[in-house]
Amino acid sequence: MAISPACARVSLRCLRTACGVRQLSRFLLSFGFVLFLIWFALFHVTSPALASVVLETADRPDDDGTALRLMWRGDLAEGDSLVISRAAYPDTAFSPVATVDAMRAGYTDQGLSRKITYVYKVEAAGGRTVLSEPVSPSASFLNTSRLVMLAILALYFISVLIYIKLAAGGREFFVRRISGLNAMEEAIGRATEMGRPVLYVPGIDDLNNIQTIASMVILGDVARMTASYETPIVVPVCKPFVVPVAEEAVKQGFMNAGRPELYNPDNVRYLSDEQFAFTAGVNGIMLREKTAANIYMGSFFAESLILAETGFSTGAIQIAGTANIHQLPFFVAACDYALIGEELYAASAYLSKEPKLLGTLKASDVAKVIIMVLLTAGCIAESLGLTAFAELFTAR
Amino acid sequence: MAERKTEERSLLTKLSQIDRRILFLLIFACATIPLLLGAGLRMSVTAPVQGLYDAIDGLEAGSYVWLAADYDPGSKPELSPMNYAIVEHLFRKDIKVISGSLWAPAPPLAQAVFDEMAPRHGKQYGVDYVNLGFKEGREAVMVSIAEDLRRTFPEDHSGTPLDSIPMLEGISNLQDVEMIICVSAGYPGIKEWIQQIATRYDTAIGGGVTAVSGPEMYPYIQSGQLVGLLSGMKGAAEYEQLVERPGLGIAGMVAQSSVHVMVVIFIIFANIVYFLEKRRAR
Amino acid sequence: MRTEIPVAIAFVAGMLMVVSLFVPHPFIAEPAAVMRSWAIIITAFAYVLGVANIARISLHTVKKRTTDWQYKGALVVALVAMAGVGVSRGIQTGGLFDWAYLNMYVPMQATMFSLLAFFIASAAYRAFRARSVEATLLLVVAVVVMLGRVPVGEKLWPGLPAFTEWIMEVPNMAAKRGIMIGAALGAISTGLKMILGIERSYLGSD
Amino acid sequence: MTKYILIGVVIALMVFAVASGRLSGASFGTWIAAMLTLAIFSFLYKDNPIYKFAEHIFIGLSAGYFVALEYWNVFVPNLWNPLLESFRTVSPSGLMLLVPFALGLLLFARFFPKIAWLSRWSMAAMIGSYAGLAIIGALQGDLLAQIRANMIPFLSPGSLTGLKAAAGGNAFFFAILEVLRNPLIVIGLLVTLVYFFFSREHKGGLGAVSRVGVWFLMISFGASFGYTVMSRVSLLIGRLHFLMSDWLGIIH
Repeated sequence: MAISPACARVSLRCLRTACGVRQLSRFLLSFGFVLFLIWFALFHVTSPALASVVLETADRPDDDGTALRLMWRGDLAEGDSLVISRAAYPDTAFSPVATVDAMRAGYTDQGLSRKITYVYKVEAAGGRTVLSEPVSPSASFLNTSRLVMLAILALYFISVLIYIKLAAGGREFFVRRISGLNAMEEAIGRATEMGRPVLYVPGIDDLNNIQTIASMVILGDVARMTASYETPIVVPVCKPFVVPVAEEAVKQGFMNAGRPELYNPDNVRYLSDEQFAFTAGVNGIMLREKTAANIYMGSFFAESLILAETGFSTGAIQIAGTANIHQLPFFVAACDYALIGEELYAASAYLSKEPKLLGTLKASDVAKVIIMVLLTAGCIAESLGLTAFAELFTAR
Repeated sequence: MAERKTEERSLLTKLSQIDRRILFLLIFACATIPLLLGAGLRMSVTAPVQGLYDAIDGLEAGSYVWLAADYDPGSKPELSPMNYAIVEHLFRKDIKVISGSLWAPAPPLAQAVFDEMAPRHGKQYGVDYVNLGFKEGREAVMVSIAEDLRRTFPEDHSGTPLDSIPMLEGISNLQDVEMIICVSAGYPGIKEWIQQIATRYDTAIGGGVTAVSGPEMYPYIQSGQLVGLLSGMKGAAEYEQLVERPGLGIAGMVAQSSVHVMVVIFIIFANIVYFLEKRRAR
Repeated sequence: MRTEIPVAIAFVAGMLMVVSLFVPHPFIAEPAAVMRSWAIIITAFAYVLGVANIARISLHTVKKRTTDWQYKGALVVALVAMAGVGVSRGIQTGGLFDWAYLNMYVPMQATMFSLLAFFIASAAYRAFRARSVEATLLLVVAVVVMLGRVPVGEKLWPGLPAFTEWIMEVPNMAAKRGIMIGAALGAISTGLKMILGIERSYLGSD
Repeated sequence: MTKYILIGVVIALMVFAVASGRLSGASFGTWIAAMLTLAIFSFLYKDNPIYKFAEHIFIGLSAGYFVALEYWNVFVPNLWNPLLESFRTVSPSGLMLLVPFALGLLLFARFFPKIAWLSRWSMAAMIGSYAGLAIIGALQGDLLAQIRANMIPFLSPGSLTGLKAAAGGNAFFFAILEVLRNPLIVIGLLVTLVYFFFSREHKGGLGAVSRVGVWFLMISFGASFGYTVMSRVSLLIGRLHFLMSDWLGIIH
């Protein structure tokens, strides 16, 4: 029986954790345990009948201390099966755990307790029986197989916080031109020429959806432009909680344009919080009031294509934006401009200049550059047959 | 000549502003008539569907799968046929099925599948399959049952304690099942199972989704995080063909084809009109 | 009290979830498991809160006799009846609750979503235009996929299903992966801001 | 004109239904289901009181359904039963459940403006947990795994030999597609990421690259478009199948 590697393993584990008083006591205990193992091995394990099969047990690494691994080798043939049973030491009442194919590399026994010491018995064909040394599972403080993941997460966390801090400290961050955003002024200008109102739909989700919040920021800017053009704006709302926020955004926009007197509380209208009832209501507004510019920004679902279709048939300029990717195809096909996915957040960061939004945008941009570099490096490495690089990023 | 031109133009305008209810009627007819005629079509099986079939086929008899029924009546015509076809395959392979739902409207739908399939295959509740019902809590439930099933699901759907269900004796958490098969209509669904469970607990995941979310799943197929995937009613029909159990999936394929052709005609025709009008305007 | 405690609670709860991925030891894993089982119960309460809110708003409309109050009245009656039957008589197969689910809930929800088939068709006719290179590309691919994913496409050209699958597996997959990576970065930073209390819009205004 | 066509179609359908002589076969429940189905379908003609009534009944029913399910599948097994059990056996660990119970009740403080702020504690516990879970989900499932999955050889080794072996026609076409697979996956992801990069103006070289990114996005949106059409049509087929088989019995 392979005693010495087991001893080495146990004492190594002790040395690794031997810091602090608790660890010291544990070390001493383990030392006693090693002595015990030697005694046990001498008197229990080395019986001649078992010599042909060697059984090793080990703690399953990186876990919560509920599993042990059993590995065996020796004089075993194809088709042999092994009966594994275990007992809680020093009790010798073995209860069966599993019957496995002897050709398997090993067996992991799960659902164990750290507070119990186990002994395993493995029976092979021909009455051969082998006992393991007593062993108990241990829990790890750090899952070492996830170190790369942890490092990536920590770096990203830190960069988000740093960039938010920088933005709050007044650092100017550049945000690229977003064509849908530029088109808004043009659309509002055309509505003004035609003497018709502008329609702004902030999606059908509540404030707990971050898209709705981004939409409120953009609404403020749209309201500012409509006020400076003296063009009426209509904002139908689907969720009651959004109403006060939308009112505030429009009012603020009018104030920023220097035209607070133009603000009409009737601009923001709560229609219904039922999806299709709301849609029918918005369609009614488009058809009755002949809105010339329709802007849809926020979280949209199946109503996206119904709204865009009606708007198309009334001949309005339509600009849409949503991070609900499944609705983007319909907006792209039926509207003049669309903000795609993250562009919605970028637009709100750009317009609000809020540090927490700008900082996040910047950090995510930096992360994207790093990811692009990694992807290129990974592709080159794989092309050259170096698989170790990509292996680093395997999530476990 | 000029007169004819204006006439043509007004015809074009008329065509492009046709009452939508006429379009509705066309679609209605396209869907109804093939259903009435009821002819089946053979189809080739796509790789993601074959992937799921092979993965289930490779499971040993007596192993366990977690069948996550995460859908509601709103997508029943797409997902119920999948649920039937998958359960057919599982029962035929003598695999034990534990079904649970993160969508409240799902348990009766999952139960209906078992009620129809179990007698046909001679399967018994509590021995060969079990329906644990609904649990609120989305991702929190996923991670919880990956570590401890009974803490989160103390009882099954009808209130029987898990400890008195014979087939669950050796099952303490999701790490004891061979595979998670999720029939998923959205959030929470197959994406979240992949995110929370696939890598963290090293469990194989496969399943079916509504066609709406099908295209978003392809990155997971390429990365190997999904062993296979059925998308929409077509995916269900392909699986029905593989297990040779024709159901609503195959029955619907002719109607599906004819409506698709109609929609394609709509798009092409309308765009031709659009270009003609644009050219005229110039 | 009004902001500090909630921010502290969110921090502890969120960090437990994150840290338990990296620290398997029970001194983190056990509290994390407890926190998850608590989250399950609180979420269930949150759902009941949502229902109570619907009932409250509807009753308010009925009381004030504003537009459509009759419908809101029907809503409340249906809500109370369904919840009452379900809670008092159980949800087992074959019961009254199950009957109402199968014969009322199922057909109505399924039909509501099936309406979209008609809307998509009319939008296809009346609004989806190849007005730019991008929109043209989108519509061409849409047409190919629509034909390639049904058996009739196979009759047109036997290679169509395989070609469609290639579109799904290559260009579609690459773009969806790009969106996914961007969304993942966004989800992580938003989650971080919530856990650290930088983002507190969920707390509402004071 | 349209109106008359529609009315004509409806009458024809009804006559057809009656004539098929199977109406008596459907159960009362199926009749209710069929009527509600038609009530919702009536929205296609226009928004009308019958649709509105059915819609509100549905919202009420679904809310009521959820309450009953939360009660029997969550409150009873996960809260009441363990709490009662721990009261009986006086086990302190079970009594810990009083904490989520209290936090759950605190949510209802929202209805009372003076103590509404108390509901934030429960919101924080919930939002914090799910934010944490979302972080690790996005990290291990999407970010890391997807980056890893895109680290592939620029040219898949088998594809070139496949091209040489291809006999022409369709086989040659698909062999070319196979050769293009890996390069397009690698490039497609990079250019899509460039499109979502906001810190530089997209002009010059970067502008060209980002434009290619838009093309990839448009192809993927086209695919989603086709799939969504498929989804919606399937739902319609499911409903029509119900009407014609369960209710009218004209197909099996």
